[in-house]
Amino acid sequence: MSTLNTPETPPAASTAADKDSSGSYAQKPWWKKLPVISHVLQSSGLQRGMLVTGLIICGVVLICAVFAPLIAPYGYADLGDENGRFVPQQAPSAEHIWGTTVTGFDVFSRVIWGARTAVFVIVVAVLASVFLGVILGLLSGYIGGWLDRVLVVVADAIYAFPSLLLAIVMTIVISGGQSTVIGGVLAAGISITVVFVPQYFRVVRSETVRLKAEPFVESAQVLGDSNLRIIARHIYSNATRNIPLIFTLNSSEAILTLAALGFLGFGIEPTSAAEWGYDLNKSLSDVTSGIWWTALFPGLAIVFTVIGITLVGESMNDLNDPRLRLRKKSRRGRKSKESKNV
Amino acid sequence: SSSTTGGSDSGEGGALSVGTTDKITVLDPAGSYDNGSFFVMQQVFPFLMEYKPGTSEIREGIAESADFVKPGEYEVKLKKDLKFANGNELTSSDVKFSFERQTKIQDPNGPASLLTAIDSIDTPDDQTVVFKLNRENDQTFPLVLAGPAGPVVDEDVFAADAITKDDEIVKGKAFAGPYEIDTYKFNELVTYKKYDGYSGGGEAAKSAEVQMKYYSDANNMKLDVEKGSIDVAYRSLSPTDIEDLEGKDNLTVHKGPGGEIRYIVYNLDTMPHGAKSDNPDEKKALAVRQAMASAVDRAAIAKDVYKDTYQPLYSYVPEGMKGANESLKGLYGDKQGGADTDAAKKFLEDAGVETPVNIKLQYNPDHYGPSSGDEYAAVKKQLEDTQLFKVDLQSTEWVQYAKDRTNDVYPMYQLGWFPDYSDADNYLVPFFYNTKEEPAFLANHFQDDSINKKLLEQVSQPDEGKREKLIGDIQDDLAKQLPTLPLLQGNQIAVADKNVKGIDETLDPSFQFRLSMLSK
Amino acid sequence: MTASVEIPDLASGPAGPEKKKTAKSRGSGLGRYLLIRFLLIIPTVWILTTLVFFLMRITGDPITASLGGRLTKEQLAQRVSEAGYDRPLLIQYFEYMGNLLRGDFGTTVSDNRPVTQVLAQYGTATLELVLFSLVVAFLVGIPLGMIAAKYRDRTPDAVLRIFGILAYATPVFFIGLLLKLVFGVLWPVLPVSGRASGSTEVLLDGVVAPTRLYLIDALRIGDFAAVSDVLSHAVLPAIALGLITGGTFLRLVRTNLIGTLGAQYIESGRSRGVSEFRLTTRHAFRPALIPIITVMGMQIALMLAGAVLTETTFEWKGLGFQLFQYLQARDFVAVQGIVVMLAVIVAVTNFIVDIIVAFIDPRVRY
Amino acid sequence: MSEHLLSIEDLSVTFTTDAGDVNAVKGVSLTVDPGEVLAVVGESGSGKTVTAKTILRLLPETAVAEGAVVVSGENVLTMAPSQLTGMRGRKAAMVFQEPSTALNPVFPVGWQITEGLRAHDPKANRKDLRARAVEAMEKVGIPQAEERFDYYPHQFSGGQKQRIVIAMALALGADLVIADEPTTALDVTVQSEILDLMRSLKDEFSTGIVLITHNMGVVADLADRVAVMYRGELVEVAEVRSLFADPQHPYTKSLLAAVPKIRTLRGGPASGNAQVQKTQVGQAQAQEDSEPAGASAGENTADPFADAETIVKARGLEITYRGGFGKPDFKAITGVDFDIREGEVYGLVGESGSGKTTIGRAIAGLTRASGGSLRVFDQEMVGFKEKEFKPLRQKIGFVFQDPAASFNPHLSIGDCIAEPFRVHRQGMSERDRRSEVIRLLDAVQLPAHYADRYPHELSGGQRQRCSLARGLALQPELVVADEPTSALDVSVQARVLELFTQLQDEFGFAALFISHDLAVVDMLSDRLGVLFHGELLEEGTGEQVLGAPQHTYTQRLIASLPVPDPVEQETRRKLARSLRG
Ligand SMILES: Nc1ncnc2c1ncn2[C@@H]1O[C@H](COP(=O)(O)OP(=O)(O)OP(=O)(O)O)[C@@H](O)[C@H]1O
Ligand SMILES: Nc1ncnc2c1ncn2[C@@H]1O[C@H](COP(=O)(O)OP(=O)(O)OP(=O)(O)O)[C@@H](O)[C@H]1O
Ligand SMILES: [Mg+2]
Ligand SMILES: [Mg+2]
Repeated sequence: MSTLNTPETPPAASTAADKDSSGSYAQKPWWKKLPVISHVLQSSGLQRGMLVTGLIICGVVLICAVFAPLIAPYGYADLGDENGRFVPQQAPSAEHIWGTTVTGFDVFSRVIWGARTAVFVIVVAVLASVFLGVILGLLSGYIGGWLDRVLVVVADAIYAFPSLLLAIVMTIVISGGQSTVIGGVLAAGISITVVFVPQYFRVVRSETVRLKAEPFVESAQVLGDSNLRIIARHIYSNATRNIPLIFTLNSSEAILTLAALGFLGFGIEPTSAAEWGYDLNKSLSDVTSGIWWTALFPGLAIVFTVIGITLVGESMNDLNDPRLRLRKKSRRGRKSKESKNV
Repeated sequence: SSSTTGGSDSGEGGALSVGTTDKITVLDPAGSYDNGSFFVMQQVFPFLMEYKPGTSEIREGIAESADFVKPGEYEVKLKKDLKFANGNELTSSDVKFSFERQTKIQDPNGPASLLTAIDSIDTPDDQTVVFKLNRENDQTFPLVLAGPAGPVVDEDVFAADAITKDDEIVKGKAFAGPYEIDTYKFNELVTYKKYDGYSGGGEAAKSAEVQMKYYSDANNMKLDVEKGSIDVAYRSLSPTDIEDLEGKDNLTVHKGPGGEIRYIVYNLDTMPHGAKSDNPDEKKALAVRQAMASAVDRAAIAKDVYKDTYQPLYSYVPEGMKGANESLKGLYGDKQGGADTDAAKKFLEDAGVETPVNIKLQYNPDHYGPSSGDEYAAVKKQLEDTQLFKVDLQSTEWVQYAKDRTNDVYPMYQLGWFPDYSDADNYLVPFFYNTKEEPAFLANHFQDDSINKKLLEQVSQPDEGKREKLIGDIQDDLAKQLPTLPLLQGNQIAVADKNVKGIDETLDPSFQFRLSMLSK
Repeated sequence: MTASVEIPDLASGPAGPEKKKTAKSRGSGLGRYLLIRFLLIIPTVWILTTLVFFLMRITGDPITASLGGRLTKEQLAQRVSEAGYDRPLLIQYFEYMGNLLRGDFGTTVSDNRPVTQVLAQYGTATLELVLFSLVVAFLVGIPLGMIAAKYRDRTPDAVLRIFGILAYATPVFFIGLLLKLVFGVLWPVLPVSGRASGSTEVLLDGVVAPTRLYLIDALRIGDFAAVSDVLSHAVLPAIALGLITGGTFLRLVRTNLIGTLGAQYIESGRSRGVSEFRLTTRHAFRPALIPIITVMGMQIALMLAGAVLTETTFEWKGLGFQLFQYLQARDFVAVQGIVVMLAVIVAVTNFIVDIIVAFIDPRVRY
Repeated sequence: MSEHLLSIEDLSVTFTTDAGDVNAVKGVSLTVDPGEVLAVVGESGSGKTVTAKTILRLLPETAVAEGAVVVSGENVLTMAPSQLTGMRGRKAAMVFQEPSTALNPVFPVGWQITEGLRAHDPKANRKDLRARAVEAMEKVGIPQAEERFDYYPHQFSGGQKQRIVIAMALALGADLVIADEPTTALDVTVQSEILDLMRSLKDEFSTGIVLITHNMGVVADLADRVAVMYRGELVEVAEVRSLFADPQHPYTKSLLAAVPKIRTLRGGPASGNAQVQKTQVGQAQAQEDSEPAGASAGENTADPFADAETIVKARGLEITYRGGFGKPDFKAITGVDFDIREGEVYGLVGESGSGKTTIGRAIAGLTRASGGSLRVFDQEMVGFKEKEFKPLRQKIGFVFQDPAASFNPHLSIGDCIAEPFRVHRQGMSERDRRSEVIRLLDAVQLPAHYADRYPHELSGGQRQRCSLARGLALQPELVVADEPTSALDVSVQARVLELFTQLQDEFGFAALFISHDLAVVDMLSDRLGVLFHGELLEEGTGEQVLGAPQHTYTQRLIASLPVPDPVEQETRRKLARSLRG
């Protein structure tokens, strides 16, 4: 009887299974549990630096995208203002702080507007591929059998195909028509989607296969839950925990693919939207003729954005992986350790 | 070249090296119909007729004489003792073989369509070829013989009913032009060496060896010519590159007239107020065209976008062709070739067209060079600056574009043209000769019987003076109706090391870049 | 992209739970495993070929692509029909697949060359580029990744990680542009285009029984001017493509090495006094290599895509570059042929990776 | 101080974590002498491993250690790194818990042994090193050591791997060996061999051993002295016999009380915590209980379930796992016969991989039986259709081994427990469901507000209670419990088992109780079966099987099980040795 009465509060930290990140979630307001916020709160030192830098960069890009009309002095397709046509290939000046292009576009304005296109494409591409990839992955992983085998082989085949080339072919197929903004962005977005779906598919599927054997899913099976319900209620939320991470990784991939498409001439036309890769392509001959500003800024914009997203993704990756996560050192600890190592 | 020169390319006295961004499709004349391939053919194959350097006139090549012996019979007599580089004799049977195989093969990429004038070919003897034509005194026929369908090939090397592979041609040394191909690396590097047995119309090659380097990126070619890794850069440096290279001391930028033109096609059915539009009115539609013709500033585009690598085009036949005039100049804009908003406004007001006119303009970003986007951005700006137009500018990828344009999808759209042979005829007939049996390739629903008639007439007009007059009339008629809007004419541009000679001589209205005339 | 895949892979790394295997199933197991992996190449290639076949047909035909601006609608239609492109797609598909099975890749439409010849000529160029880049990537990625893992979260690690991210974030064509600007314009010491200068190309093309790998051919004829010419041409493209891959390798090596450095067998080694250096370079590195190599295999597919951009930027006339040209010309025969080739390369690479993994990982081998 | 092999003085270790500092070890002082085995016991997380790692200064960077750890006269905590590598392995060596993770999977074991040697003797040549490694392997009883030098870890069995890990420590001739749960991952039969090996180490080489374990049987078997840790503190150190005979600290007392013990070979009554004694349902059971438990196997006592209906009936049951691509099929169960009758607890024991779980899963319809016959509630499970079986599912409850894994981390406990109602009582209102959940929580003695907690917010024992609650939600007639307590600490295990017994008492369900722990099965079940390599070797009541095992395997199994009593264990050890031959 005595043992029953001993309170069952776990000791300082209970079993190993309790210890991992989830343990610290208890009693926190809900918003602190959101993916990115919880990561920031967990992080420390270099990792926090990386994460925060990344978030700031992403924020800047987002602000540029949303407020492009306010930030950019001119439209993305403006060749002049009330004072007449811009002089093409003008070096940076007060009027055009980053100069003008061969066509006579204002480089600064186009770089700012380019953020909008980039964000737009990321949203389209990543959302579409998350949606498709998750559904297919769940079904394939859970149902298994020939459906699974076929989907896996197809996904692997697509995955094995150099993604850029697939994106090119898809762009041609999709944008066969006209070059409106929506058309152009959708074409780029969808073609990137096709490339990404296999990735989400793979991750979600393998998670699903793993989860399918987890006791909590089996316990639902033992109860006689319908398959749909098991997928929706038990597997879905658990299988998608890696998604934010892949999301960031794919976002940077999406930007690079979009830029590469633009660079190869399959992008969006300048009068429809501003796109960094396209601008870079157009400025190829400028660079070797001493006109550095037309290439440098769009190029840096790509690098800047990708770095931002990658920093967020990388640090989230580290934070998700207990082996890679850094812990804050206690003041006390650091001091006493130093003294000991003398 | 010996192995020790591995590192550097253009040591003094070494091979002349020329770069280009053109591409070869196939060497076999029956299988290609493009500039890049024809460029090689010009250097290595014999032609019955050739262009006289400096002009767009032709003279005999390996032919001793050539003329209409009857209205429907064109007789060519070959020079004696012609030989291919492989030692095979070049006789009338080779000539007959060369033309007949093209018609027989009918390669979808080939120029067989240029030879539709030929009914049959006779070879009464080894030296004589008689072409029986289905049109009397066809003045363009001799030009065809000098063009992409004209190379004479060795019947022992080429197959009669199939495209012969490049390697077989090179190995078989089936050459009899000023040069023969020494080594051939498809679209990467072609080296030519002088063919001593050349007996065409021109002089023997001035350089013993020429190295032709194929670039995919004009920018790389620019860097190479700047560094001196190549001696000549021919086609197609970007305007920015050319402008930059103009400032370099060791280089000269050579310009010559070009045969390439750029224009806007109006679909007379679907353009604003066109025959099948919501509000059809022929007069108003014409007024829109006239207003546009008055509003565009060609010189500004040529200067701003193309840095004068293109020049304004004021007619349907470009400068340099016999019979070319500037028929649009006096009619539109400020009548000096410049734009004039008031003139444009007047056209519209007179016809009672409501302004601003909403127009949908299509261009293609990938077929006519990388500057098309800039060009049309400028056109849009010019039109809109008049307050008379609202331009919805769109672009479509080439393959789709090529399909759509003939299916009435685009009310107005960009197009370009590079001639099959250097003659005014080639800028008029394919565009404007439009009958049920022989539709024009523009498919813009322009059909004018009097123009059709004049076009037929000029082809068979042996008198040069009369023919030029006819051609001038046709241009004037067209300028009034404006079925298309001529915009620009390309210049031929080559950038070369200061001490390369002969470039200006070959940059002529024949649009043929003859390597044999270059030396350093 | 692969970074996303490496995450789940980590979990099942060498430290993962071990499955019991009976001694008997081991020997034949590997053979069967590899055989099945090998056989899987077939559906992969087939799916890709089919995919590309139909996609390419949607995009248009080569005849319109080349002559759409010169001919009338009727003339075009006639030529298309003469070429047989207006027949039912399925018939064309079965015909193509039939030919493929017989090893007949067809002849390109736009320039009338046997696809096999195209593959042989440009494939080797791309192979050479990829090999050069891999050298750069390995030289950059592996030692730096080891250093970063060793000095984890200290200054060298921070610097290297930022370098890695930068290398990944900079598109090939932008690096290419900057390299060209620096080494081609500002300080013109290196050639910025081509695989070799004209005379060297002529020389190397004259080699009997060429491997078409310029460096090897040049070495074989013992012409050192040519060797240095070839090498100098390779420097910039190899750096541009290699850096990006190297950045990925760096991150990959770092993450996995940190993972294995935390494994109990490392602690076990440490508890017996094995030095830290040896623990990093021997004990931890080899197990870390298994996921690394798997991902590296997938990188090959990416490198081929990167090769399109690198080849275009540096005028390296290879398969990627050529594929791009044929795509624009809508030369579907050529595109399909090249895609089959790429698919086979990727599949075979992954197969080879499996073999290498089997070689490194005794659990697979026995 | 200097005569001790190891002396730890006032050691405290603090970790920095996300949740703040964790003071894992608080002021621990210990000594070990040559030839002495010091056992460190205590519940999970009490700081045993941390203390052990501190001896070799193997703590991660986030840890800070204060105090002194003196090994052969030198303080490890203040050593220079170069000294440290010299000390590690030579003076003190460590044997890790999981042999499979302590060996590098991609290097041959021999090489791994030589790595330690090379580190301390850089000039030694390869041949020499090899010879020494082979010698060490031979010492720990690896047959054909010379040949197996080049084998990889996965080519050894679990027990052999543990031997090799010990050989690594041995090869260096360390005076002090720290063994952190060296046998936890192993089957009892293998465990007893390893314990013998360690004993010979101590006897032959006078090695000092720090043995960390929470298995009191192991302690009784091997230790000379015992240190008991509780929440980072050392609460008691005593000679092994006196500790078992007369525990001082309350924690030690409760720990010893919680340890389940089986009926001994001598036929004594099943012992253990009095509360956990098997209680029976109905008069028949009570009658049985009152009978002397030591009745011999031959004497057939009246079977209390003779009239009960048979719920599960297996005849010639075969279960085959399909081998995927390129792998042969695997027969996990070959021809097993058994019955489970209404209200009866059927225990299933056997070593790892013998097929216990497989049988349990087949009954619940999770794995398909492939041959013979398996009837569950008169439904044939060989080739069953999900549709036919679904209505029967509510009659079956399932309790999983690992309580942490059997709850969806994204659902609250209440939702998890309510899940069965959602599926099988679809008409039920949200409110009724809630009250049902509270009733169930009450049944497993948890307060109602726990319904709103998430699984990770409960302790392991609490989770397992919830798991029981869920399994019982629909008042099943049959419960399959697959090692429901093996993930728990002994003391927690004792409480959960007790609860299980109570509930079974109350609801009267039949149960298949799976465990590898003979003592646990013996304590709970009415009848038990011994499974070996997919075959049922023998079955019967606890007394029959454990009291007079017929099969040599069963005999060995029982003999290998160390009992938590040093005196008794000594005699049993001799017996076990004789059995092994
Ligand atoms: N690296 C670490 N970081 C933070 N806390 C740790 C770390 N290692 C151990 N701890 C904490 O130190 C305490 C003691 O852990 P330790 O591993 O010594 O327990 P143990 O007695 O060995 O338990 P078990 O029987 O489960 O192995 C625990 O509360 C644990 O959570
Ligand atoms: N899904 C599976 N596929 C193939 N073989 C399996 C599968 N699950 C179990 N096995 C094999 O079947 C045999 C019996 O496994 P089972 O899980 O029933 O053992 P167990 O007695 O429960 O062991 P433990 O005590 O380790 O839980 C083992 O050899 C195991 O490797
Ligand atoms: Mg422990
Ligand atoms: Mg089990």
